Amino acid sequence: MSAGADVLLEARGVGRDFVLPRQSLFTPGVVRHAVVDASLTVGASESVGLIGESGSGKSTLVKILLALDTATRGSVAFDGRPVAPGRARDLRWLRRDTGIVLQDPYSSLDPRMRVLDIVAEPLRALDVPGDHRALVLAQLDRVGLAAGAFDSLLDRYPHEFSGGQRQRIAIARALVHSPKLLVGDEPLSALDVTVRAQILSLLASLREERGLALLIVSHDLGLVNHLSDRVAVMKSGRIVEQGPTHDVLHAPTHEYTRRLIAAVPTLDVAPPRE
Amino acid sequence: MARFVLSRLVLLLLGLLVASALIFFTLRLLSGDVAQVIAGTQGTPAQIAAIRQNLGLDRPLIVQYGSWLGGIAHGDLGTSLVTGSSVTSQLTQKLTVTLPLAGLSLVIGLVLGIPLGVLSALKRRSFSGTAISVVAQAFAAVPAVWGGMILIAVFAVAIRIFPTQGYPSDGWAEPGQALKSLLLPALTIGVIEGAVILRFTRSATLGAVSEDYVRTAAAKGMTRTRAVITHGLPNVMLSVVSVLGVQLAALLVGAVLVEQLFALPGVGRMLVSDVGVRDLTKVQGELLALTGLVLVLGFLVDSIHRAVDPRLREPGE
Amino acid sequence: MTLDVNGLSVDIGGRRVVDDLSFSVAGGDRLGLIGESGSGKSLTVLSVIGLAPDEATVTGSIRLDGRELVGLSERELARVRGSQVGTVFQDPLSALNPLHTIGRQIAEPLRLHDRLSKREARARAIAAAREVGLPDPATIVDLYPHQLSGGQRQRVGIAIALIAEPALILADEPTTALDVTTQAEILALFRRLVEERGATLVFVTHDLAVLAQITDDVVVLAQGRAIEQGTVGRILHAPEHPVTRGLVAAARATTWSAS
Amino acid sequence: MSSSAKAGAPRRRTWFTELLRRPAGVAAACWILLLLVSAIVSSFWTPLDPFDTDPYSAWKTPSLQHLFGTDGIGRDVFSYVFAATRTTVIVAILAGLLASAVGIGLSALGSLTARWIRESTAVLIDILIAFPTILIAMLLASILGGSLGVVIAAVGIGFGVNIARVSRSEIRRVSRTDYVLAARASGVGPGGVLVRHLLPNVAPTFVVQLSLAMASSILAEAGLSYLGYGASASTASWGRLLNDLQVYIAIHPGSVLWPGLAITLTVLAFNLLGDALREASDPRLRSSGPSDASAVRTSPPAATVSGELRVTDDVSTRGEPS
Amino acid sequence: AGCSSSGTTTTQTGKPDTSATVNVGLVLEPTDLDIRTTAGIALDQVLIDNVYQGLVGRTSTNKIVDVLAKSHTISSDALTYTFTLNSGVRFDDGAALKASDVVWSLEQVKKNASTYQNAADLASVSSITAPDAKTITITLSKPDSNLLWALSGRAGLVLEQAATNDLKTTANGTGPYTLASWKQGDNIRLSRFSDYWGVKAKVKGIVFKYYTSPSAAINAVISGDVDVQTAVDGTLTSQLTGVSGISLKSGKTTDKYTLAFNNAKAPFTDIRVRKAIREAIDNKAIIKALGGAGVTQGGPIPALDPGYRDLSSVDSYDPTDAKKLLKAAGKTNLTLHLTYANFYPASIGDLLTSQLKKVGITLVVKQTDFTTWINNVLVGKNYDLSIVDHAESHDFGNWANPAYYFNYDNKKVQTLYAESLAATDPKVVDQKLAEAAKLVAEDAPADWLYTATTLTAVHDDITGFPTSSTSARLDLAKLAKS
Ligand SMILES: Nc1ncnc2c1ncn2[C@@H]1O[C@H](COP(=O)(O)OP(=O)(O)OP(=O)(O)O)[C@@H](O)[C@H]1O
Ligand SMILES: Nc1ncnc2c1ncn2[C@@H]1O[C@H](COP(=O)(O)OP(=O)(O)OP(=O)(O)O)[C@@H](O)[C@H]1O
Ligand SMILES: [Mg+2]
Ligand SMILES: [Mg+2]
Repeated sequence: MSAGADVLLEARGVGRDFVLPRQSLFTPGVVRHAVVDASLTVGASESVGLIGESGSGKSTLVKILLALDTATRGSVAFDGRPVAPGRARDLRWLRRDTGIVLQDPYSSLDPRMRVLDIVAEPLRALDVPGDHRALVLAQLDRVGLAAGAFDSLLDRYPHEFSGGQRQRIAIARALVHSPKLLVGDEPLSALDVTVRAQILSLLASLREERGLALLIVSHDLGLVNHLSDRVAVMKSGRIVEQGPTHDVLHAPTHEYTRRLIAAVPTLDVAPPRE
Repeated sequence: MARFVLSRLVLLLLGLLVASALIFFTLRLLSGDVAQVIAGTQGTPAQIAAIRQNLGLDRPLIVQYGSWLGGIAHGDLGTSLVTGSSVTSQLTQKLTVTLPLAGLSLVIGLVLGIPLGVLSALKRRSFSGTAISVVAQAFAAVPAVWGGMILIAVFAVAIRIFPTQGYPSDGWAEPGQALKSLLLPALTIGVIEGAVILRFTRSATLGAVSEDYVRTAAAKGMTRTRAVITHGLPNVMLSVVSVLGVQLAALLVGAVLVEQLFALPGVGRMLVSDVGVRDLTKVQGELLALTGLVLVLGFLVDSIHRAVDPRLREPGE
Repeated sequence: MTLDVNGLSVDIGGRRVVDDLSFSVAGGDRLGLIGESGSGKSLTVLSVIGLAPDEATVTGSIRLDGRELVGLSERELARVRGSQVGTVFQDPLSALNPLHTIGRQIAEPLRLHDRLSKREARARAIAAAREVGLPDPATIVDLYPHQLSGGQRQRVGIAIALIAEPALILADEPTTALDVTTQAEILALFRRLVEERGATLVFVTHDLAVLAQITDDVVVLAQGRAIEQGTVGRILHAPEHPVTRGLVAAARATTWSAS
Repeated sequence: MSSSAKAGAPRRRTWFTELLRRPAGVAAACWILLLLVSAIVSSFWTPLDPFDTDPYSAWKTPSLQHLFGTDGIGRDVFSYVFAATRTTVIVAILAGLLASAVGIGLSALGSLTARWIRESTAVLIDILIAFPTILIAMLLASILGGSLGVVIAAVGIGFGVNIARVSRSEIRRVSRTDYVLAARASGVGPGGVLVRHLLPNVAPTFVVQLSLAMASSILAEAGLSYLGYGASASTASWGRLLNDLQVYIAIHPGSVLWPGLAITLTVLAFNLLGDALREASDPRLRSSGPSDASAVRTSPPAATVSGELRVTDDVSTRGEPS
Repeated sequence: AGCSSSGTTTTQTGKPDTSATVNVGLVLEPTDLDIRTTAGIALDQVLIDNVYQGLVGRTSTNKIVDVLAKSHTISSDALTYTFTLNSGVRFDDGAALKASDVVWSLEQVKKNASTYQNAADLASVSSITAPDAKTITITLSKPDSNLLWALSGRAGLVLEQAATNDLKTTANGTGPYTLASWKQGDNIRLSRFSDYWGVKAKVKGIVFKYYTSPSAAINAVISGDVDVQTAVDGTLTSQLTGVSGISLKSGKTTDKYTLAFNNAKAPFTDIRVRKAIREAIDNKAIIKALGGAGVTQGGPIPALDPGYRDLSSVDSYDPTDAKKLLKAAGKTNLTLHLTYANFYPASIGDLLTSQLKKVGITLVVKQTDFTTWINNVLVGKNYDLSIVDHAESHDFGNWANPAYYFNYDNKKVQTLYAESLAATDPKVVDQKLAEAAKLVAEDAPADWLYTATTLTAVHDDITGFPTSSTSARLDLAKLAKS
């Protein structure tokens, strides 16, 4: 990605330390470097995949990118404007153009809110004009939650849904206000393959229609391969490798990436037992 | 932790300073004059002026406040305008009644409220669960004074196993007697406290029942009830602890009616009667001491929360 | 340990979300449960251990080594859970108690069934944490759930399910939050448990590649019904039901391999 | 799914219909409704003049003429109790509203603002907790003169502070959840987070405290009015009647019982209603009932499972061959 | 329980137990013990007669008797009072009473007129001397028929000149009891003064317990927590029916429950309105409502005081006439505010409201705390109507004091009262006061709702407990328990 007018999101040297509480008065608190010197860019209507070891700092980085967590070091810019946690009013411009799917679908849904209110939340908060109910219904439909299939879908509460359904509610929420950038923290992990295919095609069409940019954290290399123009690989808080998807997946330079790719299970190696 | 304690200590002192000003100046808004009360219905204006001067009430407010603060810095809450006795000693004397009363009531409340609260939440779908909650609350809905009078009528007048009212003049020098005098009033308050605690426990337990981690706990090999109790309850207790803090504070100052009914020489009654005669030096001393107690109580509550809930120990909290 | 599910139905609010489901897994066998999202997999798993939500009505028969579980009292069910049946839940964050340390939660099934000293329990927890590939286990057991990453929490869940060495393991999408290397380790762990200890495994997943790696037999669910059953090889290579065919086709389309 | 099926499907239960399914809640709601009606009716009609005294017919036992008997100065207890519902209703509701407002306001200050404001609010709350309600009432009465308003203000402030104190830690807990994070990511501001996420999720504690406040306000009104900080003695109130009569409980139970009973039932009603609301407003505690089942039975067979993947968990697709 | 109305309890049922302690239930606790400067009869009740004494004292029916004085004489011009002291009198600290103590005590009162209670009572005294160790001479500047009465009260108490004790918390007097302890908010204990100069007390000690709640008080006496309970609530006496071993005695008081009008304020400047209100009030009904514990009086002077006549026929209950009067005054639609302290029964306000309503007056009742009442009514004189229990005896002077909160200014009354003070013959005093009282009653500056009778519940083993004026003075020198 060459720097220029079409850089949407840019992180420079981002770091995040967690100070673990002291075990006793006399031992110093242990510092965890969850993210170390991470630099990443996402161009306009570009799709970037973020893969890496579990616990390598992907979720932490993603939150920092959208001003949901404070970086210990480094800076983030969106559309050229600096991004840092602050007052909600000062961040509206960022919220308008971004949507995020958090890693844990269930806990990211307010147990006391109905699906309608959950998905309509960005519309309401950002004063998006239009018939919110209709927008929500349409969006739910596009993620495969057809209103007709549920009795009063919109009035249901999160706990009444299965894991995959919850995840789709979260996706619908992230997309309902037509952001420029969708950040997904393993947004498809709980979906079965067919629904996943549906969402993938939805994302593809959104990219085509509106130039939606994507930053997707995933463990599914197939998905990353399918979806991303570029891939970044994280390990132990660092981005160890970054490049066009095809290059990284087919000619990994970093040792970890190589290991990762080697470990991908395939359908074809399924040992049919007699 | 050390930082937490230190910062809270600073806050506590600051809080007391603010409280002292708040208490001092708002109390001055009260109409009525202690000098007038001392002089009585036959007092002449000259008498009243002389009393005011004697008591130093003719000085500017800010000077009076300053000298009060000066006293506090030396651990002296001042002297009563009416009796001239030390506020500190009066207060400690009353606290020997009020603290045990509050403590005893709270224990009764806890013993009744927590198990019944958990039970009524767990059995909320069955008749017994509803019954527990309704009956307990019906008990608590009976006005305290009535409850107290019934207890007196039964236990003190009819069967005479408790004194009707009053408190042994030697206080805790006769522990048996003292305890006996406190039991009926503590029961009166305790039942009400119990119902309050029951409601919060029930509410919090209901919240815990539907938590996924309670399900996980059950999957580890316990009954759901036990899972709710061992895993849900600590969470439950957190909100109950907050309530207890508030209730205890309320008990320290608010048990006036019951103290009155049982003629107990407690803080609540003293406070009300002191306000009644506008013994402001005493009132402000008592209020400040109570505020201190409540602030410490608040600190304890927050510490318990911190100790139990790791998320509150994160930096930035 | 043999698990026999016969005519299992789950109704919630008048809707039948699991419908007349029957399958059976023998000791040392690995059964895969697949199906589209919302087809009733999780509810089936929960029903087996008697932890379906309060509002659900479970009917039918679930037998563990011949012993009927449906209708068993809570107390008796509790004895089965944890020690005989280990369960990995789908949602890794909310399934962990926010107030307890990781170590305490991992060791709890042990402490419930045997008397263990604190120190022993901690040692066992560290060992279990190491087994599921958690980094720096000695530190991590003293942390709290909110301090872990998604994948780490998920492995804690697995450690909890496995620590008491249950004869039946119910795993509800246990590797969704794991990178493929870690996933491979976990799958190897499951395989080992089945092969070495003769444990029975019921594995819910939507990742057909994982399915191919870990299970022998597969039940395909759609709208609460078992629409197809068979060996992995058969299901993946010659799916019969249109839903299964759709699933396999979609999987083939997206599953990536370096080759 | 056809539109006719959609039209035929009943609306999902709201917290209100949910409430109606709880017998204790229904009974409580009925009682409070009855009070509201009495409050209105008694404003222009009571069976007898509630203030008319006649010491020569004191302590009459209940009869047709005096349903609840008469008190020590010969007033008709029924008329008085009836007339006094208005005071009770006004005090309980307004004090409750004020307590909520104060509680929410302080909670907001204590959770959404800069750290130093949060901490100061916390201390302020603790300071105010040490101020007994009666003192607040006295101060207000000194400035404004005693009135029902003073009672309402004193109880409202006193309990509002308690509500804020109890909600504080809950709010802090909820504000760290993922769904609040998600809301922030959706552009929801602090006010929105408070109203849409924090408050509903601390509602259980809140509702319980609130009903407690409303219940206590009834008794507090009596105490404060008696001390001279509340309503004029010419305003009928249960608390005042209870205060006047309570000492005769052993001698004239027939007449004395009523104000106490009215208070007890009302306090109980507020508390039970609070509990029922708490349960009804928690979607995770709702039990399922037959209303949904019938809805399902009437829905026609529709959606098919095909290559075009559409998630439908309608039972009516059970006919699918397997 | 029986009911009698003798002066003191006398039924003797056994030998007195000299080691007994008697628990006495009272209502109002003093705020502190300073008999010199602290107002309130709660202090008189406990300390005067029992701990502190004066040259003269009074019986429970308000007769003057010699106490520290063995005898006294009054000169024929009524300007010189000569007292001969008893011998052997000792203070609690062991010091013997000297004539100089008496002189000093009285002079202190005169000197500290601005802080000492009842100091004004000695206004007519010009000098106090002790011509010898046993004699005290008091010289007046003008005759004062009230002087002996004044000396029997606070103003005449004799304290020790050399004592240095803190008067607020301790006491050092010459009476039959010494103050043993005071636990504020709970009780006051007296114990027998073994060096008492007169007949020693028959009980070892007395514990005064305070019960503000009337039902608490009655429960205490039933359960035996107290041996005697004073000021039993008349409406609760039926609770004592059937309880054996307790008798209920009724006694007279000077507790005049007065409905004061603000005479300087319209509409009370119109005598027709004042009279109409008096006629609208059914005093008998009020007494009935209070359990019968009261008598109608109709005028300012109670039966125990000089100048008493039954004036209850003046402006007696007549609502029809009241309406007429109001109509004549053009006040047919009157709204009046009644303010009174919250320790008086609420029912009085309710009764008045309903009685006045019948003649077309709307009464708005407001009870306040005592301090507020003092502030607004007594000092501020900002009121329409107020209820006060004027409990003091010999307080007719209030009606002759135009500055008092009644705002009642009648020159004729003032002259008559001055004449009564100046009179030397008790008969003349009585005559003058009666005349003045009648004038006041007819002027209707207030309605004397009723004068309380006091009820005392006494366990049968107690003797020597006074039954009249118990809330003002409680001389327990003869108290015994068997
Ligand atoms: N508490 C509940 N109340 C009402 N409906 C529920 C409840 N729990 C689950 N359901 C419904 O039951 C069906 C089956 O849910 P289940 O969680 O078993 O699906 P699943 O197969 O595990 O799906 P996923 O792969 O998405 O996790 C879903 O349609 C869901 O909406
Ligand atoms: N609040 C916290 N306190 C301490 N450590 C934390 C905290 N949050 C995260 N960490 C640590 O930071 C590291 C990175 O976590 P993060 O959630 O970003 O990982 P991840 O890459 O998203 O992993 P996964 O794929 O498993 O979700 C982990 O080692 C985790 O334990
Ligand atoms: Mg993550
Ligand atoms: Mg599931």
